[in-house]
Amino acid sequence: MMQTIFFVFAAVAVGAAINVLVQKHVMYSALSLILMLTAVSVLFILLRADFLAVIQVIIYAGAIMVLFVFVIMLLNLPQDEDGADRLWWLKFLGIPLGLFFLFLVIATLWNVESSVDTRAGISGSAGAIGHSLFTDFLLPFEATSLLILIALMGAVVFAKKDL
Amino acid sequence: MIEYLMDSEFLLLLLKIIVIFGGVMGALAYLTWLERKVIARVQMRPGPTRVGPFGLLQPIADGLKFLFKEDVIPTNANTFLYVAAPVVSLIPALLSFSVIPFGPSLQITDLGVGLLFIFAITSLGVYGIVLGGWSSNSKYPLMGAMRSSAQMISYELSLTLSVVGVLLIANTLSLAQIVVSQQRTLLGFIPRWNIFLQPVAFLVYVISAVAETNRLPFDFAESEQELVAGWHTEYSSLKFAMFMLAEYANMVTVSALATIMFLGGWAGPMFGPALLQTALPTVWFVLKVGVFIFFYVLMRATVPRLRYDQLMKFGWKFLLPLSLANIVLTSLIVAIAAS
Amino acid sequence: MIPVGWYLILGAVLFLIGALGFFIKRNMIALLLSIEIMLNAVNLTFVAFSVQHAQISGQVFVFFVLVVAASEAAVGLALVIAIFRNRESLNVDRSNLLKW
Amino acid sequence: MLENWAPILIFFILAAGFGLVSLIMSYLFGVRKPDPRKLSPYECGVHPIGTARERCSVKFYLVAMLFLLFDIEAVFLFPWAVVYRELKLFGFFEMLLFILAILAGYIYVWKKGALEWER
Repeated sequence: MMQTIFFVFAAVAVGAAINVLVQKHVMYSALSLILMLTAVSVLFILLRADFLAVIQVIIYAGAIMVLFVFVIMLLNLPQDEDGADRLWWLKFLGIPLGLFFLFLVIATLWNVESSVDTRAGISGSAGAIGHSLFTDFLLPFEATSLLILIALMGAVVFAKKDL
Repeated sequence: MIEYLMDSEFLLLLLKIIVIFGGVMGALAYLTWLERKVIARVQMRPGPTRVGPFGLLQPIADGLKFLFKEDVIPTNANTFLYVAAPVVSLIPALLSFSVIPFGPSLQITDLGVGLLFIFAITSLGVYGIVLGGWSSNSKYPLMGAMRSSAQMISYELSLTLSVVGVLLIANTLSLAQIVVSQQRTLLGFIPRWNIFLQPVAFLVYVISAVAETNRLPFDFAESEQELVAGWHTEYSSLKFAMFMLAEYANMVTVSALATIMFLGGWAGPMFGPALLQTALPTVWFVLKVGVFIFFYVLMRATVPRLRYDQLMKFGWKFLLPLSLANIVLTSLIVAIAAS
Repeated sequence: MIPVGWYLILGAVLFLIGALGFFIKRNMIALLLSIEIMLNAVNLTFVAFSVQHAQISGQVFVFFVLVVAASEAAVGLALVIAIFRNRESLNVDRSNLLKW
Repeated sequence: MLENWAPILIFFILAAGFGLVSLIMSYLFGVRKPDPRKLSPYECGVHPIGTARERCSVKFYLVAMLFLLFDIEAVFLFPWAVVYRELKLFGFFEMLLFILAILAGYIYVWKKGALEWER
């Protein structure tokens, strides 16, 4: 049962990710990515990372992708424009290199103890994550606030024409 | 697998799902009737009276009428997204009922992250609106979709921040446990509901909830004098009905969440025989939600609409700092009380 | 039940798709989307390893990855808007003022 | 843990099924008399002028961007609130520092006029 659910959602994730590349219109790509994000969050649930699963949906699907969709609607491009594709040969270079990379990764993963039962895992509850975040990872957490601050300023400066 | 399906626990779960799904659907249908009746009374009209006694069969007649209406798909629309948008809007709206505790045992599932699950699900509801407006390929829907989605995300922020104050007191994300945490009393006689501990958060929550569900006085998505019907201008037949259903479902969800977070959930005086005792919590819960819905409808009947820039200004410049200040103050008090 | 290795392989495949997208697509927004795919693949790997080693820190890192992704999207899309204003195009190959 | 999520999957299937059945029903039972005027985009009865694919104000981007960055802050507040009893005053000050940094950004954005809707 668990394995069926895993395979269904893994297939959805991979299919949606491929669809992101295949679609001509960026809007469809973005929507496909939302599907992939939701599928990955279901996989998080299977890994007992409940908290991260909902956070992933809230931040990724509920905020980041809304921003993408807004920008796509804002610019309202008719189609994926082609034309000056100076680096067309990268496609032919990219695919074999990518497959080689995949081969390397899987070869490495072969050596990982892949038989570990995910059932024996830890619970990724909000309390456990909060505890770790606000004691062990305090410095990165505070640094995060600076990152957000800088992103806020940078985005406003770039986006506003007349300041 | 088969044993699991025949398990009595599973059958009980299935029964709960059917009861809640059916109950919610019926309630949503009669909400439209209630709204029309109340608004009519406010405006000194009788409201629907023709179909059945007091017009009680009106929702059924409406549903049948929707079913037989022409299903128009405008030219130049992105057909797939146009058809998918109502479903995308409806599914999240209904899905949040799966974690709401209607009573101590009448809850489909009590997630450890129940509150965040509801927020995650409602944040997906934006896509129904955006897609509906964008795929219609028409001007009013596009403008309506942009406006109402911008409004929704703005007020989602203060909605999210306003409940943090409650969480600081309850220290849990599970909805059932939040209700349980409010079951003591203050000073011996006032119920320890969070509305008394977090009045500011409650105020922010109620205002944001009204804006979040695109209802008057914040219904800029479909301010009919300027944008016709907002993002669902082009929609007809059952697709339109699904958008409406999603809107009402969202209304019930935020009301139920307000009841859980601030009004003690299913808590209420218990009396009578054992059978009544098991039913009473659900009755209290439904009554509290009903008060909220009534307030919603009354607002629609009496309050004039704001202007769009006023709305955005109010959300970003007043509600957001207010809810942040509430968090800081609450956390300071809790920390001092704890140490 | 489900071996951790499966999650890792899935993460690798998703990462590869994202990387391929970065090579193949020319539209700037599509490039940003490909980056999001890659970040997600990494998130999945983080969580899988956190389960394997029974350490919560992997999941905390996913949190930070989310923050980075959000900041990247905000600034990246601001850049996209700024470039679109100047060039009226989202093709990365058209934004070549600094080249030849 | 996982047993808690199974009912949600069932409920999702139920909700999705309801949506799909409604779509199919209205496709089967609805009358269909298409007409080019009826199918044209709604524009208060006159012929549609121009295209609906126009560019919108950059304001909407700014709102979504601000929402995104503040949403991150809100998401950090949730685990913090859950473990707050254990952190006590220390927790208060670490979050105060975080909120102050974000607040600086908020004030900057306000001063730059990104929160003004009208020009």
